[in-house]
Amino acid sequence: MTLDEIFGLYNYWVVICLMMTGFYIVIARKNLIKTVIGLNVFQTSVVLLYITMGKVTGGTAPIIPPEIAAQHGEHHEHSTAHSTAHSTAHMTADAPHLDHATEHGHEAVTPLTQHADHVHQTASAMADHSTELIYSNPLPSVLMLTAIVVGIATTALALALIVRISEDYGTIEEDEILLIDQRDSSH
Amino acid sequence: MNLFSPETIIQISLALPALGIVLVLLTGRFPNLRETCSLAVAALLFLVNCDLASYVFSGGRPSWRAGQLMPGFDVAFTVEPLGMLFALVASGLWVLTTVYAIGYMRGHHEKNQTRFFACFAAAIFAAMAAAYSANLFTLFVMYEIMTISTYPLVTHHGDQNAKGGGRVYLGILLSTSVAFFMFAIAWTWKIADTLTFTQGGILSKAFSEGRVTEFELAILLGLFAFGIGKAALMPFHRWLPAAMVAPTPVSALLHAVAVVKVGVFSVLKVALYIFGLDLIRDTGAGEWLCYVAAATILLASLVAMTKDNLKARLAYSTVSQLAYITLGAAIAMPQSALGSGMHIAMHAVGKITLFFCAGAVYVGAHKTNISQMRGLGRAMPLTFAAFLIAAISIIGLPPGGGSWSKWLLALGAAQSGQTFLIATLMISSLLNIAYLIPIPIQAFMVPPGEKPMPFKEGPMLCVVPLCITAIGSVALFLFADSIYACLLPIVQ
Amino acid sequence: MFVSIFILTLLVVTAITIARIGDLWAAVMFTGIFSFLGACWMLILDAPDVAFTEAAVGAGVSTFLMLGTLALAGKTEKPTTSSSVVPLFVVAVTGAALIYGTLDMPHFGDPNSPVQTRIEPSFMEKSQSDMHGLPNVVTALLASYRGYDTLGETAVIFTAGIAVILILRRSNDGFKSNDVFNSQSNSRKGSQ
Amino acid sequence: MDSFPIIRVVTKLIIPYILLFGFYVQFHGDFGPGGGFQAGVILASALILYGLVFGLPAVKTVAPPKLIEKLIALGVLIYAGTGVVTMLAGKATHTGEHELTSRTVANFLDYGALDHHFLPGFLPHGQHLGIFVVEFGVGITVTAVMTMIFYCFAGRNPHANGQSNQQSEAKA
Amino acid sequence: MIEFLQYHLPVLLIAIPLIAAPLAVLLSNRYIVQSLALAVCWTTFGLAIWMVAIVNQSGPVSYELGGWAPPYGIEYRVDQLNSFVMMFVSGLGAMVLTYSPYSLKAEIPLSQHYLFYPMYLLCMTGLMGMCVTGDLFNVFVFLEISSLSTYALISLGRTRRAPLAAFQYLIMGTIGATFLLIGIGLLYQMTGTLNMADIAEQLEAQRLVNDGQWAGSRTMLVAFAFLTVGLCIKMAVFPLHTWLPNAYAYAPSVVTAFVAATATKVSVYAFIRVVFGIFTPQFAFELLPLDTALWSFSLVGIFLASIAAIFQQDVKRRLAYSSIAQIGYMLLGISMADVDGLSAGIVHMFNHALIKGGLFMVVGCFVLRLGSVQMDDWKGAGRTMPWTSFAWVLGGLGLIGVPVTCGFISKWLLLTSAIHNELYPVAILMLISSLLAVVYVWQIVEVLYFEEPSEKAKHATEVPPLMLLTTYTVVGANIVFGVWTTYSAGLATKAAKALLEGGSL
Repeated sequence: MTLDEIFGLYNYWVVICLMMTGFYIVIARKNLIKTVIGLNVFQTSVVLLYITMGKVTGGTAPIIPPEIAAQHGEHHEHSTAHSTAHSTAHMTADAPHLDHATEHGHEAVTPLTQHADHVHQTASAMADHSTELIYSNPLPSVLMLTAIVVGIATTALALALIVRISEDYGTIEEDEILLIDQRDSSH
Repeated sequence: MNLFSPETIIQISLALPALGIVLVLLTGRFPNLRETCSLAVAALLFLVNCDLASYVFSGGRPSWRAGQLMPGFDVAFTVEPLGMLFALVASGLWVLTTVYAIGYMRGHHEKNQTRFFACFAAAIFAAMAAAYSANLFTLFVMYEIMTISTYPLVTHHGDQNAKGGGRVYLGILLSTSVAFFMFAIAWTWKIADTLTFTQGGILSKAFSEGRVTEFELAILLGLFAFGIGKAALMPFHRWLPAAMVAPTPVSALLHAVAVVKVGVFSVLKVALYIFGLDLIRDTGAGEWLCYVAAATILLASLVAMTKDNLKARLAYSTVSQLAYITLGAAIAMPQSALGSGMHIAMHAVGKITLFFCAGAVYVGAHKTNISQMRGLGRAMPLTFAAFLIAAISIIGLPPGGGSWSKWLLALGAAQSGQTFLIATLMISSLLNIAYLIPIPIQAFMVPPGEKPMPFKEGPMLCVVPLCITAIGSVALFLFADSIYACLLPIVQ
Repeated sequence: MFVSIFILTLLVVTAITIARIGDLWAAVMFTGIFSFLGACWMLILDAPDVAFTEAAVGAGVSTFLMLGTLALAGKTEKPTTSSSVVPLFVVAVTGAALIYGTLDMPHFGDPNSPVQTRIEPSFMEKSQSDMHGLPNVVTALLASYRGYDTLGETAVIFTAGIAVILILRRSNDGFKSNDVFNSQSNSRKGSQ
Repeated sequence: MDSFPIIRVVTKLIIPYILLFGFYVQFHGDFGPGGGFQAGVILASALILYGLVFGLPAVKTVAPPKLIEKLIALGVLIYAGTGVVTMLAGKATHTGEHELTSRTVANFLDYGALDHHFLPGFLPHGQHLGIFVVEFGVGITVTAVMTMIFYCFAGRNPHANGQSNQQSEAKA
Repeated sequence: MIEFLQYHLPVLLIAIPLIAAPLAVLLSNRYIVQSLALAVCWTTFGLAIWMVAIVNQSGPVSYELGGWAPPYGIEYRVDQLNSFVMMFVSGLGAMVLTYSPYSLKAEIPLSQHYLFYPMYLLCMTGLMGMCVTGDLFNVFVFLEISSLSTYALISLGRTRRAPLAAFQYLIMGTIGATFLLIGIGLLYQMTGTLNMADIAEQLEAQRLVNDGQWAGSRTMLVAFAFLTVGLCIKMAVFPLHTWLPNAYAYAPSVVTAFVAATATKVSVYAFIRVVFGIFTPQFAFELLPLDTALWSFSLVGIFLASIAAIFQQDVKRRLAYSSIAQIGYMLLGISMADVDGLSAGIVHMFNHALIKGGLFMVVGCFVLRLGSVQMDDWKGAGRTMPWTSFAWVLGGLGLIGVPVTCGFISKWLLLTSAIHNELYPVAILMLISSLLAVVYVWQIVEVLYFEEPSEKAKHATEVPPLMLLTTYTVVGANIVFGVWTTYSAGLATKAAKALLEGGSL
């Protein structure tokens, strides 16, 4: 194991430690709320794992600086035709996208040809511009947004169940609940 | 009568019992109508089978492929002489059993008669389908259907006794069939790539190609012999006596018509058409089976002697007689195999008579134990006369049909050169005499100091069938030659 | 680098504290802190959207919910009596497996890892033309490219909402008493 | 909390800003961090704060549970409905062609089908409009669910333990 | 119109119940919601059958959600296998829902009914969504939809143990889902994509580049292990089954019938997809001894769970343990990794769904009239409830695997596959274990027919015709698909062939 590896992977290892701490709380603790807390820690750590994957050294957040975005955004406001053409075009996934959109612009509405070309040019200009910036991968973020929401939904449900259990049994310690159940069934 | 092609007749004779189930269930509220339907279907089935028999015994091999249960596993039927004989016996005796059952059930005011007759028809359906089956897979399916459809019959009384008997019945039959029989079939399929019954066997080719060793063959035969629990080879015979909790017509069905006969029939089929007699003989795979069968014959006879309950004694007698048939398959000489085939018919007719008699005594005089039947012969002369004739047939003395089949078995044993088997057959015949003959003899002899009982036979519907079957076993003695001729193709 | 090591250390310390502490109030609070630290680290890792959400949810909503539950169900944890050898073993095995798994992974921040290079052109470039210049690519991905996942996510939230109603709202027709919506149940009773 | 006037006043002052921030996050999600989910949480927190300070009945008059329950469903319907609309719209714009291929129909949630000719420059187009609408749906659902969860938890009486114990034992 | 529907069919299967759920909450009238749910379920079933027909005629169908092609967007990919699974999931969903009204009235407060139906629909949506999707992360999302709704449904049981059972399931289920998420993450890390077919391609491409060696095998091994463990928890494979008995036992009867019939099967489907669709059998069975592990765990599970079932007095628990055992048979089939074995596994998913669905429906009938699931209270019910009792017998025969029931078909396929692979001990143990089913089924039969009626059974009457009709439809399907296997074993074999031949890309 080289130093390089350690430096390249220590992030993951810390995250794994966090995950395992959460996992340990879930399986070792008998208090129901503590279990849920453990679950929370576990899930949060998994979120960290994903986010770690998306990071690029020297990258920035996947939000395109407003000036570039605005530059592009201006164009579509003029060209509804472009948009329609585009909407049909983007379904052909294989062809390079921009070219395709432009072609459609040509075929569909001749007067707009110039405009479509213009779009093409600005788009490539923008592409040049954007190479100066390195963005971290947005996909893990998106996945984790979903995962966080799923997590809070689960937590809410679990806590609701705990409230019911605590009302019905008068305790939230799993051992005691099981004892009560045993006593019930032996009656 | 050439209204239908033989293929159609196969369909008809499978459809008839199925129709019987439906009719019985539909007419359940009207006992007379219900039993008329039951009888009519049984009679029709017998007639149809007679028609088919004339075709099959003259060399025809009609077949019908009903469909595919799974890719590669057909449900198909082909009628060959052995199956035809079994089907004839089963359908013929179904008519008589139905008549008898009507008398018995009414005489006894049994409950749930509709369920009884429906399950009865279902069992016959399974017997027919098993008799005609063209491959081992179909045979197995029908074998299992029969187990399930006879369970309600065995537990007909629905009390704790019935529950216990039913447990043993279902437990042994299902576990042997699933653990051994099914495994053996799948294994055979792997070795031979087919399960179709073929003259001369399907495994001989695989053996000659080296796909299976002698040792494996012996194990396979064992899996079949024990897996077919209905053949009641010891130590898997316990279900038969346990099933005696059932009403007597059911016992008749179990011991003569359907269940045990499907068992030994399957053993014979496997020996003839899966292994092939030559293969069993040449590889010595059947040798150990001979010993087991011989042991079963003797032990069961000995146990039978200790039983005072008539039905229990008959049950052990059946265990012993079934082992004869298995023995014939294990010896694997043409003569012995023919003897086994004939014994299916001979024993069926003889044993059903004995059970009919037992039932008639129970209905007429409410006696179940042999010790109570002393002197009963005066009161029920027809019944006990029939008993005597049937007993003679079972023992294998002329003029009972059983003499021929036992003669052929002994011939086969002699050909194979295994003298101890001949000895076994002789000793067992003596034992048969010892446990069967005293019953009618004692019944006719009134001990001194007792008044002869008044003449009181069982119900008409019980006595007539048993007389017919008793005559039948004599008739089989007279016409054994033609049966022999009919069966001959199976070993050629 | 140092900031991230600092935060990571804090995260580990917090996690262990949560595992060891017996007072549930404190544990809940530490969970909030844990989420918050996590959010900070996410910010460093260029995921502001996730950081924002984690802060709002982990440090906000779930802490609040847990406190609410504690108010209803009791605050202290009974010390665990059963042996923790089996859980520790399970956790150790799982953790070891994971660490073993990381050995072949692309290193942290590697621009040539499959995650960064597989999709070409990347979402950043593609979304520009597809979305007519929507600046926040995460939103574009969330709502359009993977909009279906988000529909699923909304359905999950919906499910949780309905589930909580089903579990906690007391019904008013004889099965269980104590209706939560007192005013409502009164008016219903009135109308009946 | 009747005895803490400062809290009451401060709360009343703060809540509008929380709401404002919530709406900002909701509608600005396309441009910076944020979106329907975060906005929903923030909006709900305003309601929850109101409920904590002024009591459950007060907040229930502002946002009746029945309404909240409907809103939970409404948000999902808006989202899924957008998907259905895109499907139908995709078909409508291409009725001229008989052969259905992936080129002439818009799939579920394909916001490209939402391109329109009304008020260009004011209403956003296609993808942008779609994202806007579904984020709105998410926002509604999340706000409503969070509020509902608060209602349900707050509606449980912490002192009812003994009582419900007895009930359940009686049931058993 | 037809073309439009046909084109959008994959998404309609999910979208219709998904939209119906919030709509039901909006409508909130019990009767309207009930009819809506029924209509939706049957429509979905109809569409699912249509889907099966289309797939079998013209091969797999792909649908790009949002119009974004795979590496960017989410793809729905319907092939023989998942269309088949969706068909029986929606079919049983519709059947159980039709069966439900009386049982629900007896077990769930009326005021909650309008929320019960959306939950039920969501559960179905989640399960169907897991099947139809070609995107790994989407599997996780829909897994959570189905799980969360299942937890809620289970907690509706009448005893106070129901919320506890739901909670225990929630914890186990969430651990499983999180493991799944970790596995997905690691796979994503190694391939940079979430589309299953794409991942498979990437893995294969990486393997080819590295001269047939699995690239980054350590990470992939761990990813595979996590996916497997996560799914095994959801499947309730033997040592990870602890959540299942309580969950099945304390849930309302209708919920148990639906969940038992479908939920674990869908997880098995997902597992098959992971093993054969993403990783290749070569990877799973050569690099890892997964087959040996699977069949040893399955066999141990089958024996222990079956024996545990024998000792349960509570009929629902008894069937629950039997479910754990039956999952073992499915895994046994999968571990054979040949066409016979895999189709045995697949067809057993279907058959067992029918059998268990039917049996739990019978239990629901008894609960309605006897108010109990204890065997003592069922004594002698065969006399007062003959039809219901006979349905138990029929279903039980299917569970045992008697010929002409569908249970036999799966058992036979499994057996021939085991023999074919020369796994003789496995075959023998499997057969012996199947005899344990005889014991735990027949004990109930004996209780029903051979005991003096209990107090409760004496006064019981037969259940309403609607319940009988639906119960008999499902139980009867056991027999129908035991005789006529073109659309069960036939489709399963096709699916298995497609997986084995097309899965390794």
